[in-house]
Amino acid sequence: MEVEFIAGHNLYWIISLLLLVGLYGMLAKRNLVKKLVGMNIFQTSIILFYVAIASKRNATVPVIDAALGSVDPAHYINPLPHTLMLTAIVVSVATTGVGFALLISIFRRYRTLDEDTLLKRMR
Amino acid sequence: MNDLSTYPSAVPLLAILVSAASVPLIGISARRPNLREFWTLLAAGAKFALVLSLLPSVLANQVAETRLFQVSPGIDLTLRADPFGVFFALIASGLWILTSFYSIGYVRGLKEKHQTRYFASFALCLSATLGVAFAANLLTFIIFFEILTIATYPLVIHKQTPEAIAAGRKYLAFTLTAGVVLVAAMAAVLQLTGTLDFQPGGLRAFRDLSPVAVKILFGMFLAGVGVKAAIMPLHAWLPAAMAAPTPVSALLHAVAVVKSGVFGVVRVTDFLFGPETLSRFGLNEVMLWLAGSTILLASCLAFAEDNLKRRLAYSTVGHLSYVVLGAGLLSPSGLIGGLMHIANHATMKIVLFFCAGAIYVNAHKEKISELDGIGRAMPWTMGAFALASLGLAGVPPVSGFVSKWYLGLGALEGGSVAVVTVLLVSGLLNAGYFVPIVYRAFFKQSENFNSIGEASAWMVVPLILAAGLSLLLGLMPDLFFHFFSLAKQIAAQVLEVSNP
Amino acid sequence: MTSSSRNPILITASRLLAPFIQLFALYVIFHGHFGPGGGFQGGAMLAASILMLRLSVGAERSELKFRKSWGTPVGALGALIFAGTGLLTLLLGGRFLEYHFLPLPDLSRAELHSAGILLIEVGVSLAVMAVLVAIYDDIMEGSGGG
Amino acid sequence: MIEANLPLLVPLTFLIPALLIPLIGLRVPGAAYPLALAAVAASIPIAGFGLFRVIAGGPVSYTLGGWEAPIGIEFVLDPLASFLTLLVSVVSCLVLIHARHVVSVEHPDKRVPYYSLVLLLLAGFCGIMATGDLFNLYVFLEISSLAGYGLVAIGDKRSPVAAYRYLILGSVGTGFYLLGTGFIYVMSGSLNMADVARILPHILDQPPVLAGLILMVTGIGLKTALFPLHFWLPDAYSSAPSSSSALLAPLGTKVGAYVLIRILFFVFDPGALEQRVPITSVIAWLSVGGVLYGSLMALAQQELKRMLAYSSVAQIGYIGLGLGMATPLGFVGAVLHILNHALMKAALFLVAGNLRVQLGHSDIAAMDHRLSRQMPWSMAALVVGALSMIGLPPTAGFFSKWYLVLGGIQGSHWVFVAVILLGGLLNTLYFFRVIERVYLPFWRGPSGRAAANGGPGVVENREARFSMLAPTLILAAALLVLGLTSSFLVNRVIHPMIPAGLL
Amino acid sequence: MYLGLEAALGLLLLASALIALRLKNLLAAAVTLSVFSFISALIYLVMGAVDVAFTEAVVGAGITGVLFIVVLFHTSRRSID
Amino acid sequence: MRKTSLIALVLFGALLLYASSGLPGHGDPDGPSHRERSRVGSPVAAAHYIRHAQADAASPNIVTVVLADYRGFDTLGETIVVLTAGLVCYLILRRSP
Repeated sequence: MEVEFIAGHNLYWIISLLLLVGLYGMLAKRNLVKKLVGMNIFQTSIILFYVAIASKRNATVPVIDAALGSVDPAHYINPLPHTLMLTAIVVSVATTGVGFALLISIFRRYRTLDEDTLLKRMR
Repeated sequence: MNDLSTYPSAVPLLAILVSAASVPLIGISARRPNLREFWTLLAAGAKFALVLSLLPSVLANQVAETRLFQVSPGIDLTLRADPFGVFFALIASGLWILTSFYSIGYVRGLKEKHQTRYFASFALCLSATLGVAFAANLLTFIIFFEILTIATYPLVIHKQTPEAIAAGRKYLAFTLTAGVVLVAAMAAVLQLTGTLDFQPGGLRAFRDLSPVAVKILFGMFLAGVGVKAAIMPLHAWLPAAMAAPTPVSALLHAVAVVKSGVFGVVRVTDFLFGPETLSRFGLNEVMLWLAGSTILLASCLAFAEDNLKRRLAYSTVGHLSYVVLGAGLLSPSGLIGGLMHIANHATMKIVLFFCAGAIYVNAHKEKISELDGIGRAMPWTMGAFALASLGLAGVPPVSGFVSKWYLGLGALEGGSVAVVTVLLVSGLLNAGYFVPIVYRAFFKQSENFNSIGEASAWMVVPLILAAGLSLLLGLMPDLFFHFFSLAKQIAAQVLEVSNP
Repeated sequence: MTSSSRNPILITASRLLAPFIQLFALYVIFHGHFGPGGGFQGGAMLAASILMLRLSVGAERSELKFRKSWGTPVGALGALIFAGTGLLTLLLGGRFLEYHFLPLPDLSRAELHSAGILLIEVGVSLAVMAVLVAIYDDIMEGSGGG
Repeated sequence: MIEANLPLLVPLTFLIPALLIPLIGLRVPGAAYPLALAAVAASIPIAGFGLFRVIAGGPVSYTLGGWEAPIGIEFVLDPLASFLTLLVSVVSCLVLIHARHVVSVEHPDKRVPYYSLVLLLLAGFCGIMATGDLFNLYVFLEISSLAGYGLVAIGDKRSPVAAYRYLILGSVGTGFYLLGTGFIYVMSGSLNMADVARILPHILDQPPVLAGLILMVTGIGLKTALFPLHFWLPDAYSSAPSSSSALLAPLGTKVGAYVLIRILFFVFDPGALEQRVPITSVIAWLSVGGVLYGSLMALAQQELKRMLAYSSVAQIGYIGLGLGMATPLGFVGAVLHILNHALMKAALFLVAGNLRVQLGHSDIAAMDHRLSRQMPWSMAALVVGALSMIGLPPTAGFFSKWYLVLGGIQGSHWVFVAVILLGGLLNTLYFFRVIERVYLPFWRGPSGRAAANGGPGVVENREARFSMLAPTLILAAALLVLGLTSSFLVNRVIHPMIPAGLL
Repeated sequence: MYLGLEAALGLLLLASALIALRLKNLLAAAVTLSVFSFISALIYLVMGAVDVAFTEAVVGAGITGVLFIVVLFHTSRRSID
Repeated sequence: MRKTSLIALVLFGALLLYASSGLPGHGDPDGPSHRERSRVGSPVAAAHYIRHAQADAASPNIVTVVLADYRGFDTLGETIVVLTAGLVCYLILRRSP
C-alpha cells in the first residue's frame, strides 16, 4: 500500500474502529446505560464519517468570504454533509432522550438496569 | 359431431347461489326449526329444478356458461354447465333433496345439538359441490374444492366428541395438504401451458412437455384430488370421519365430498391431461394399478370391520376406485361405466347409509354383530338395504350391474384381463361382506328388537325412494335424467369417437 | 439535583448568569445567517439556561420562567410555526417552503428567503428549547424527583 | 391546489393535526381523539384520489421549496407509494375507530400524546412512501421509529424493556441506513433517488457502493424484522397496548418492506446487481428461514398476541420471498401480500384487542368454547382472518400466495414454492389450535373432564362494543371482497408498479 | 490540512470511547462520554465543520451530559460491566 | 447472544474495511460529491449550493441556507423528531395531573 493511500485513509479506519466500538457497546454490553453510551458512540462516528467525506483539501469553512472574491466551489468545504449531520445530531439527541425515558420507566418497575438481573426479575 | 356451443346464462350461477343464499336464512331462523327446515327444502327443490332445466340444452350440445370476473390475469371465474358438470350436478342436487328430508328425521329423532349449524353447513356444502361440478377451469375448480373442504369440517366434528374432533383434524390434515399440492400443480400448469381451462380431451400443450414434468404433474394432481377420492393410500381420513352423524356420512360418501374427488379425478385426467397424453406417457397404467389395488384392498378391509358405518366406508373406498378405473381404461365403454358408477354408487350407498342411520336412531346399534334379527323389526329399511347391497355387488337388475357391465366391456375392449379379474373378484368380495349383514338381519333370531319398529316416515320414505331409484336406474339407465345419454355424450367428446 | 445541594451562591450565580446565556442564545439564533449558529443551537442554549435554573433554584421557582405543562405545547407551537410557514407559501400559490411567496412587501426574492429562514429558525429554536426542557422535566417527574 | 401538491398532501394531513393536538390538548384533552380521527378520515379520500390520479396519469413529482430535484428535496408519488399510502390511511382509520375505547380505558390521561404520536407515526410512514430523497427518508424513518418506541412502551409491565430493546436495535438499523446512504453519497454525489439510480450503473463496481447497499438493506431489514433480524419483534408487538400493535404490526414492517423495494428495485437495478452481489437471493433464502422459523415459533406460543407476532415474522418471510425471487409475478405476490397481510394482521390484532378488553387476557390456553357464544362476531372475524392467513380460497390470502407460487415457478425456484406451501400448512396448524379451542368443547387429559357444556342461553353475551366490533368486521369482510377482486387490483393497480428492472 | 492533528484527535476519541464503555462507574462513564463528544466537536472544527462542531458541543457535551447525569442520579450508578 | 454479536461485529468490520478500500482519499477535492457535474451530467447539489447560496437567500453561511432553504423539509422533519421525542417522554413518564 502506498503511503498516500494510508495517509488518506487512516481517518476512515479510525472511524471504522469507532463504529465497531459503538456497535459492540450496543449489542454486547449487559448494562442498559452502557448500551445507550454505545449508541451515542455509534451515532457520533457516523457523523464523523459524514464530516470526513465533506472535507476538501485547500478549502475553507462553508461561509462565503467576500475577501476570496468570486465564488468557486473548490474554495469551500462541501456544506451538504454538514447540514445533514446537524439533523443527525438532533435525531441522536432525541433518540437518547427517549432512551432515558425508557430507562427511568424500566428502573421504576424493576429497580435494576442490568440486563441479566432484569431478565430474572421479568419472569 | 359433438361440438359444444356455449351460450351465456345465469342458471349455473343461480344453482350455486340458491343454497348459499339459504345459509343466512337458515341462520336467521335458528329459533324456528320448521321455518329453518322449510328453507332447506325450498333451496334443495329450487336447486334441483335449476339443474334439471339445464339438461335439455346440454343434451342438444348447448352449454350454459356464466362468466363472472377475473380472479387472476387471464383466468376468469367461469362456470360452465357442460355434460359432465350437469351429470354430476344432477346427482348431487337430486340426492340433496332426499338427504334433506332424511336429515330432518334423523336430527330430530336424535335431538341433536347445533342443528342450525348442521343445516347451514350442509347447504354451503352443496353450493360448493355444484361449484366444483360447473367449474370451467382449474382455478375455479380449486376455489370451490377448498370451500367444500371447509364447509364439510363442521359436519365432521358435529358431535364434538374427542373422537369426532380427532377425525376432523385428520380430515383437515389430508384435504388441506391435498389442496396445497393441487395449488402448486395448478401454478405449474399455468406456467407451462398458459391456460387452466378444462377441455374435453385435454390440453394439447401437455403433449409437448417433457415426460418427467408431465409425470410429476400427474402425480401431484392425482394426490391432490385423490385424497377426496380416497384412493389408497390417501383414504385414511374417510373411515375416521365416520364419527360424523349418519346423514353427513351419507353426504360425504354418496354425494358431496368423495364424489367431488372422483369427479375431480375424471376432470383432471380427461379434461386437463386428456386420454392421449395419458396413454402416451403410460399414466393410465398408474391409474389402473392404483385403482385395482385399492378396490381389492378396501374390500378386504371391509371384511374385517364390525362397525357398520366403517364397513360402508371401506366399501366406499373400493367403489370410488371403480370410477378411477373407468377413467383409466381410456375406452368408451370403460368411461361410460365409470361415469355411470358415479350415479349408481351414489344412489346405492346413500340407501345403505340411510339404513345405518335409521338403525342407529331407532335401535342405537352400530355394530354388525348386534343386528341379528333386525329385519323383522324394520322390514322396509332392511329390505332396501338388501336391495342396495346386492346392487353394489353387481347383481342385476339393480343399477350397479349396469356400471360394472360397462366397466367389464371397457376392460375387454382394452384387452386388460387383469382388470376383468379385479372386477370379478371384487364383486365376489362385495357380496361376501354385504350378504352376511342381510343374512343376520333376516334369518337370525334375537330378542333385541321386539320393542322397536320402523323409523319415522321422514327417514323411511327417502330411503325407499332412493332404493327404488337405484332399481329403476338399473332397469332403465336413461330414465328421467338421461344419465346414460349424458355419459355417452361425455365419452364421445373426451375420447373423440363418434358413437361409443 | 436535590434540595440539599442548593446553596445561595450557586442560586445567585445561576440567576445572574441565565439572562446572559439567553441573550447569547438569541444572538446565536439570529447570527445563523452569517456564521455558525442557528435555531437548533440557540434553542439548545435557551434550554440549557432554563435547565440551569431548574437545577439550581429548584423546579418550583424556575417554573415561573417556564411552566412544566408548557413543554410539549410550546414545542408543537414551534413546529407549527415552521410547518405553518410552509403551508402559507403553499396556500399563496407556491410550493411548500417556497419562501419568496411569503406575504411580505417590498422585499427582494433573496431577502424573502432570508426572512423565511429567520422565521423557521425561530420555530426550530422554540421547539428545541421547549422539548429539551420537557424531556428533563419528564425525567425528573418520572423518577419521582422534582 | 390539490392536484399541484398531491404528493405532500397526505403527510401534511397527518402532520398538521399532530402538531395541533398538543396545543389544543393543553386546554381540551377530549379534542385529541376527534381531531386525530378527522385527520385520518380526511386522508382516505386524498390518498384515494392520489392513487386514482397516479394510475391514470403516471407518477407525480413535487419539488419542495421549488428547488429542482438534485438540488432540493423531491417527493414522488408513484403507483407503489400511493397504493401503500392508501393502505396506511384505511387501516389506520379502522384501527383508530377501534382504539377510542381501548385508549380511554387503558390510558385515559394520556390521550393527548398518544393520538399525537399516532399521527406522527402515520406522517412518518407516509413521508417514507412519498419521499424521493435518501436522506429525507432517513428523517421520516426516525420520526416513525421514535413514535413507534413510544407507542410500544405503554403496554403491559414488560413493555418498557421490549421498547428499549426495540430502540437499541432500531437505532442500529437506522444507523446502518444512514451510514449506507453516506457511502452512496460519497460515491455518487447525490441523494436524490432518481438521480442516484441514473448514476449507479457507472459506479456499481466500487466497493463503497456495494457496501452501502448491504448496509442499507441490513438496516432496513432490522426495521422490517426480516429473519434473522427479527428478534425485537415478538416482544415489542406482544407487550405493546392492543391499539398500538394493531397499528404497528400491519403497517410498521410493511413500510420497511416498502423501503426495501424502493432501494433494491428502483434505486438499484436488481438484474445488474445480481451479477455482483446475490443480495436478492440472500434475502429470499433468509426469508425461507423466516417462514419456517416464524411458523414453528407461532405454533409454540401460548398467548394470542405473541402468536400473531411470530406469525408476522413468517408473513414478512413471504414478502421477502416474493421480493427475493426477483420475478415480476413474485413482485406482484409480494405487493399483494403486503396489502393482504396488513389487513389480516390488523383484523387479527383487533380481535386480540377485543379479547383483552372484554376478558382481560388473550391466553390461548384459557379460551374455551363458550367464547364462540360470548363473542360470536369477534370469533367469526378470527376465523375469516385465520382462513386468509392459511391461504384458503376465496379469501385474499390465497391470491397473494398464488402469485408468489406463480412467481416461484416462473423463476424455477422450486424450494421457495415448497416453502410457501408448507408455510400455509403450518399456519393451519397454529390457527386451528385456536379455532378448535374456541368452537369445540375441549377435553382436558384422559380423565376427560369436558369443559362445562353450556347450552344456548346460559352464556352471557360479552361481545365487544360496536365501535370495536365494526372495524374488526369491516376488515374481515374486506378479506373476502379483496380475494375476489384481487385480479382487478393486480391488473389495474399493481401491474403499473412493477419496476422496469424486473421486466 | 491538519492530517496529523486529525489522526491524533481521532486516536484520543477512540481512547475516550473505549474508556466510556469500560468504566464501571456509570457517572464517570457519562462524564467520559461528554469528553468524547467534546473531542469529536474539536475534530469537526478541525475539518471545517463549524456548525456541526458548535451543535455537537452544545448538545453532545452539554444537554446529553446533563440528562445523562440526571438519569443516573435517579437510577443506579454502578454497572457490572 | 454474545456469540452472535461477535459474528455481527466481525462481519460489519469486514464490510467497512472492504468499503474503505474504494473510498476517495480523505480531503480529495476530486471526489464525486465535490464535482460540479455528476457522471451522467446532472448538477451536483453541493457545488450548486456553494455557488448560489448567497444570491438565493442573501446570507453567507451556506450551511444555514442549505439547512433552512434548499433542504428545509429535512429540518422540518428534524424539528418533528425532537417534538416526537418530547411527546414520547410525556407519554411514558408523566403522571396524570
